Amino acid sequence: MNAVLETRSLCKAYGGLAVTQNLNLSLARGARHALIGPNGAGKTTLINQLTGVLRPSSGSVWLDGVDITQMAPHERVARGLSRTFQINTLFPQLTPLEAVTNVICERERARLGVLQRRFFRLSQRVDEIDEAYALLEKLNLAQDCQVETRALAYGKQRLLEMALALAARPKVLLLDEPAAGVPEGESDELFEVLGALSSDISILLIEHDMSLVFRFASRITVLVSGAELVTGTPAEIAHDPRVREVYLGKGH
Amino acid sequence: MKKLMLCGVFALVAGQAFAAADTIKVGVVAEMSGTFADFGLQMTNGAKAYMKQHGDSVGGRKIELIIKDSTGPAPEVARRLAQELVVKDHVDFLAGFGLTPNAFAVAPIATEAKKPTIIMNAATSAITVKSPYIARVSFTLAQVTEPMAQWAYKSGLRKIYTVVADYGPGHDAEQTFKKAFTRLGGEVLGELRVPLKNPEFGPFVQRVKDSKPQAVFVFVPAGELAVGFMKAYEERGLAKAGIKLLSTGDVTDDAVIDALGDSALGVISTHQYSAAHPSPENTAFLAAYRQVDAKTRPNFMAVGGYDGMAAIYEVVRQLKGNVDGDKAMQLLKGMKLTSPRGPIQIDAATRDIVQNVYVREVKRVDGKLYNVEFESINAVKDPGK
Amino acid sequence: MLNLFGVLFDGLAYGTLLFLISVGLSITLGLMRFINLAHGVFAMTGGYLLVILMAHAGIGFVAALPIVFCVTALASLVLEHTLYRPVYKRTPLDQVLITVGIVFIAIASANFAFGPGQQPVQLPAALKGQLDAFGLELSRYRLFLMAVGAAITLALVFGLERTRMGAMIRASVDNRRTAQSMGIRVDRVFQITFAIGSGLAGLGGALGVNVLGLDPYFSLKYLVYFLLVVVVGGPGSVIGTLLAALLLGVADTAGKYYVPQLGAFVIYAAMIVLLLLFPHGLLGRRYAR
Amino acid sequence: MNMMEIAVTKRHHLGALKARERWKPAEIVFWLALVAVYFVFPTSLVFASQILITGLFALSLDLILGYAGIITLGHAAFFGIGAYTVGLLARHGWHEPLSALAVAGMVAGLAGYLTSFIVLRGNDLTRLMSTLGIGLLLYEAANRATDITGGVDGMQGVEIGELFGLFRFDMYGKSAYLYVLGVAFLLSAFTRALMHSPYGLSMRSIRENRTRAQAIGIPAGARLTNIYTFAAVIAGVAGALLTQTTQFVGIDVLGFQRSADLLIMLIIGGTATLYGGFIGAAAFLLVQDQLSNLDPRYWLFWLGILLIAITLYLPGGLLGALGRVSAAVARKRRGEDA
Repeated sequence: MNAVLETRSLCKAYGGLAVTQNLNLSLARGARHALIGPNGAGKTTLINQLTGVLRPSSGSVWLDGVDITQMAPHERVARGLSRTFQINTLFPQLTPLEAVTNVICERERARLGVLQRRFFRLSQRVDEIDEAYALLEKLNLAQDCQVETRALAYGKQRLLEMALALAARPKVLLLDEPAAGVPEGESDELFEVLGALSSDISILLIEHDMSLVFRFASRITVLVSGAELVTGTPAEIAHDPRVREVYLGKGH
Repeated sequence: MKKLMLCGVFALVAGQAFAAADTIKVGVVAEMSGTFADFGLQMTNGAKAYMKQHGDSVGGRKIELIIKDSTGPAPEVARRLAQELVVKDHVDFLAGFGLTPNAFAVAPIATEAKKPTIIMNAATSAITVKSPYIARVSFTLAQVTEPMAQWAYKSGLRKIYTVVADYGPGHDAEQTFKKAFTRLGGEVLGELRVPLKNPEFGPFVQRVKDSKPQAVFVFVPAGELAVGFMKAYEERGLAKAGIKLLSTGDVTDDAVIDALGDSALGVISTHQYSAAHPSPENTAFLAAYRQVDAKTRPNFMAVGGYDGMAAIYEVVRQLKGNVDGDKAMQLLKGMKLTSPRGPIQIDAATRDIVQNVYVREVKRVDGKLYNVEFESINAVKDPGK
Repeated sequence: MLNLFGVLFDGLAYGTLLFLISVGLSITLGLMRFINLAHGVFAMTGGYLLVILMAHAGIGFVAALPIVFCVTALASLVLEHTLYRPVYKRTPLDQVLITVGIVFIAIASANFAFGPGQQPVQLPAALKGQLDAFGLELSRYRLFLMAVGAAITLALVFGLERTRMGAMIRASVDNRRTAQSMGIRVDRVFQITFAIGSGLAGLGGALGVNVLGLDPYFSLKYLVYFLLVVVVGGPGSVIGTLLAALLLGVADTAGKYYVPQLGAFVIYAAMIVLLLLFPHGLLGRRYAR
Repeated sequence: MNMMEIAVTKRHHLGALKARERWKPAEIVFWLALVAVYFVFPTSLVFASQILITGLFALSLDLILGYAGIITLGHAAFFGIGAYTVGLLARHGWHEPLSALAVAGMVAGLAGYLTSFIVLRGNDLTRLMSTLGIGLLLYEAANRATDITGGVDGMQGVEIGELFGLFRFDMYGKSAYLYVLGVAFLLSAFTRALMHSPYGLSMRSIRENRTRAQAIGIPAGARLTNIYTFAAVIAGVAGALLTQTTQFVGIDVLGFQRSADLLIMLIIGGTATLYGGFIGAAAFLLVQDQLSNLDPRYWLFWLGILLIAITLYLPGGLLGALGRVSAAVARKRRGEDA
């Protein structure tokens, strides 16, 4: 099973409250996997455990066959695990160009000598800046690349969230409700960007916008109060009675 | 901003040329603000009292005080102020220095600029060694501590506990007392060192009480710590338990004694000056001081300021107004003065003060508390050197 | 064995005093998230007010205390309205700067009005000396301190937990916007909280004159002790502040009695250890600034 | 867009980044003015050196407070360690100033590194108190070790040798001023380069949003320890400079008052501006000196009023206000051109 990202009997509990129950999630290479579930199903807590912000109570997280459970968040990013945030978590006074260049310089940290990293001017890192500009162009943020992030429109900030995650050249990309707060009409632009992502990036998408999920995902896992209800293709999930029950609330 | 400073400098330089001719300038570096603000206030009031009494000119030359605030124990500020007084204001004398670190920091300036520097309060023995241009008119801690040990032994006390503030001068007082007292055959039961920033004396005093000494010798700087200790002393009922309280004059200092209240009655202390000292010079000093500042009670620091000015006046008189560093020091060495505290002399060899040290007891004299002197040890040199 | 009780008693009494003075700061800092370094100024005002009332107006020590509380509380309202209100929403640094400015003005004014020296306070006979209780000599003044401390703690806890006003205070702190939307006049609530906190500081200052002494430099000199107790106890939690005050009071007193040569190390070391163990204070709420 | 246009637009954004890093005229004027002080105010060079030393010390606090967002009330600890290191070296025969300066910086840096683990825990308030606690403990230790440090009376017998064997630190402070100016310029330029490098950008991103900084791969904890250590080195050097130019070490180099004043100076100057420290220190010390000459006993009153006025009417400190003024002027000029 060439799962690029895998959890093995992952559990997380705050005292008596079990937020993640014995979860065995596995993300195949190049997958377009969606994770859906009602509010409070523990989706964001799961992402925080995958990215190392939260330590699980038990079980483990594997990336490319390496146990990263005890690893610090920045090391996981270096190994290719990147994420976006449900609520914009950006750098208000940095410009998009500075923010994305910052990610790329950090990624290339090993290649740069200490002097280059510490004392040479940022503007001398021409390759990193050009790569950043190219990425911003791809997400049509190029014309705003000099505007302070706090001055950007909400939609553009959502795109910048994506840009920051992509700039780390991830093997695995965790998208935490990318379409959150984006009005119906504008999510197409976002969908276009998602679609254009290269196939060697495996994506785990957490989303409520069912139209985006069913247009984008090739596999879907339904999470209910921290446990995996069912995993399958979009078609299987659409017709599965338990899913309808959970969502339409007739259930237990 | 820059232009303002520029014309300021030119005005200053021009002004100086004119004034240098007939005014003798005394640069006073003193703690006028901060925790030790009362040190500066007392010294400068004492100096002004002398000038009020003897006029502000001598030998045809007008005497001018330039007072600079060192803001507290801040050696680099004191050194900078002294440097500016010498280089910009062209003072003829430097004076003041309530705290030892400020005096140490200015010593190199005094030496390099050959400026006679009068120490009006700082009490660590080593100060006069730091520069041949320093003379002291106040006192040294060892000078007032040793007589206390001698008197204690003479009055039959054999077992004493010492409590001192935990800093340089405190350690000196502790060692001087212990050396003198044990040499005579007495025994020091224990030594306690109290932190300088110390709001709570209770436990220390309790520890002293529990070891039941005949008396406790205390040295803490004048002001808040003295008040704190006396309150704990009274609250823990050491007096009732028959434990006498001996101290240097700092604890029962004239400016603080009111704040101590009746708990200070009966405390025996040794110091060079008490406001109750019966001498015409003292009465005149107190009258002159009241004209300068009626609100505060003058203490030994004010007398330091007063005698400092007396020494300066004497030097200017003998040099007939043209003050030269080396000549001034020659005159200061061995100089004798009758001070409000009694006869004083500046030792020719060490340029430190030789004076009577009085043993006093706190009594109520027409409604106010005073340290009433009942014994005098004459012409005490600083044992610290 | 006897002096162990003695040390404990002294420690608790000293802790109570620290609590009285600091609890006001805990309220303003924790409940209103306002860094009020000028808290010591209210304590100092209380002290000087006591001196004036007793020396010039001839009012007794115990009678003067409630007056000190009310006058300081009212005075703090004036200050809150003029200088503090514009800075509530500003950065912590701006709050530090303006409150330090107030401290400097208070020091200079006290120095100008009362001179740099210590202020004498004559305790009434009933509170002087010691009381023999089951073989232990307990200082009357410290007993009085602990009684006042206990009374105020009860009043505060009861006030915050049980009364409507307390509920409004806690509500407007937890979520200012929701409280406002529920019709609570949050500004009015903060004003009253601030006044109570400052009044307590004034009372603490007055009670502290006999132990800590009083001079113009009081508010800066003891600023460290107020902050120490509040931060270790957890800002905003009355019980936390009391716990921290008593703990640090006993630690300081025991340190001075049993290992005097360590002197001031004990209280500072205890503080750092407690901060490491409880990064958000003993009972502090986990609000991240 | 054809190749040419892409090249042009791509270079445009590079130009904007470059513009940010170039030495602005105001910076050049600032350093030239400091050199001019040597000639224009020959009698106040000791005071000028002390302002520069305090400015350098404030720059080191700016690194921690302005760039890393850590509030500290115990920064004098490293200043004091630097001062005492040079003092102890001098007392034991090591008189050469430059090498002693380097040693002082390293010792202070080591102390910074060791205490950074304590300081980087908890929230702003606990950090404020733990730095304060460390400062007070050091002060108590220095007071206690009277035979080594000279305790409250200060360290005696501190003789500093000539700089490069030629220039003696005399009373007039001429060579001392140039020495301090040289060291201050070098360290400021060094810090300026640091802040305009990718490392500096990562520091700014940590301050702006630490969660996101970690989520894009920045080891925030290690980076904060790193900047805290570097700031301690600069503070140690500043302390060492004070000892060398005043040839004395008082215990107040470790005092709480010094840390508190420093925080006020930096706020007055404006944080995270590299020059806020120097401007704030100069303004504070000059005003304090003028006020205390006018009114030696109650100058604190006027200083208090000034602090309140600055908070209410000059948010962001002097440089903050200057920034707004120059922005307004630039907008007006651009308004006229359009």
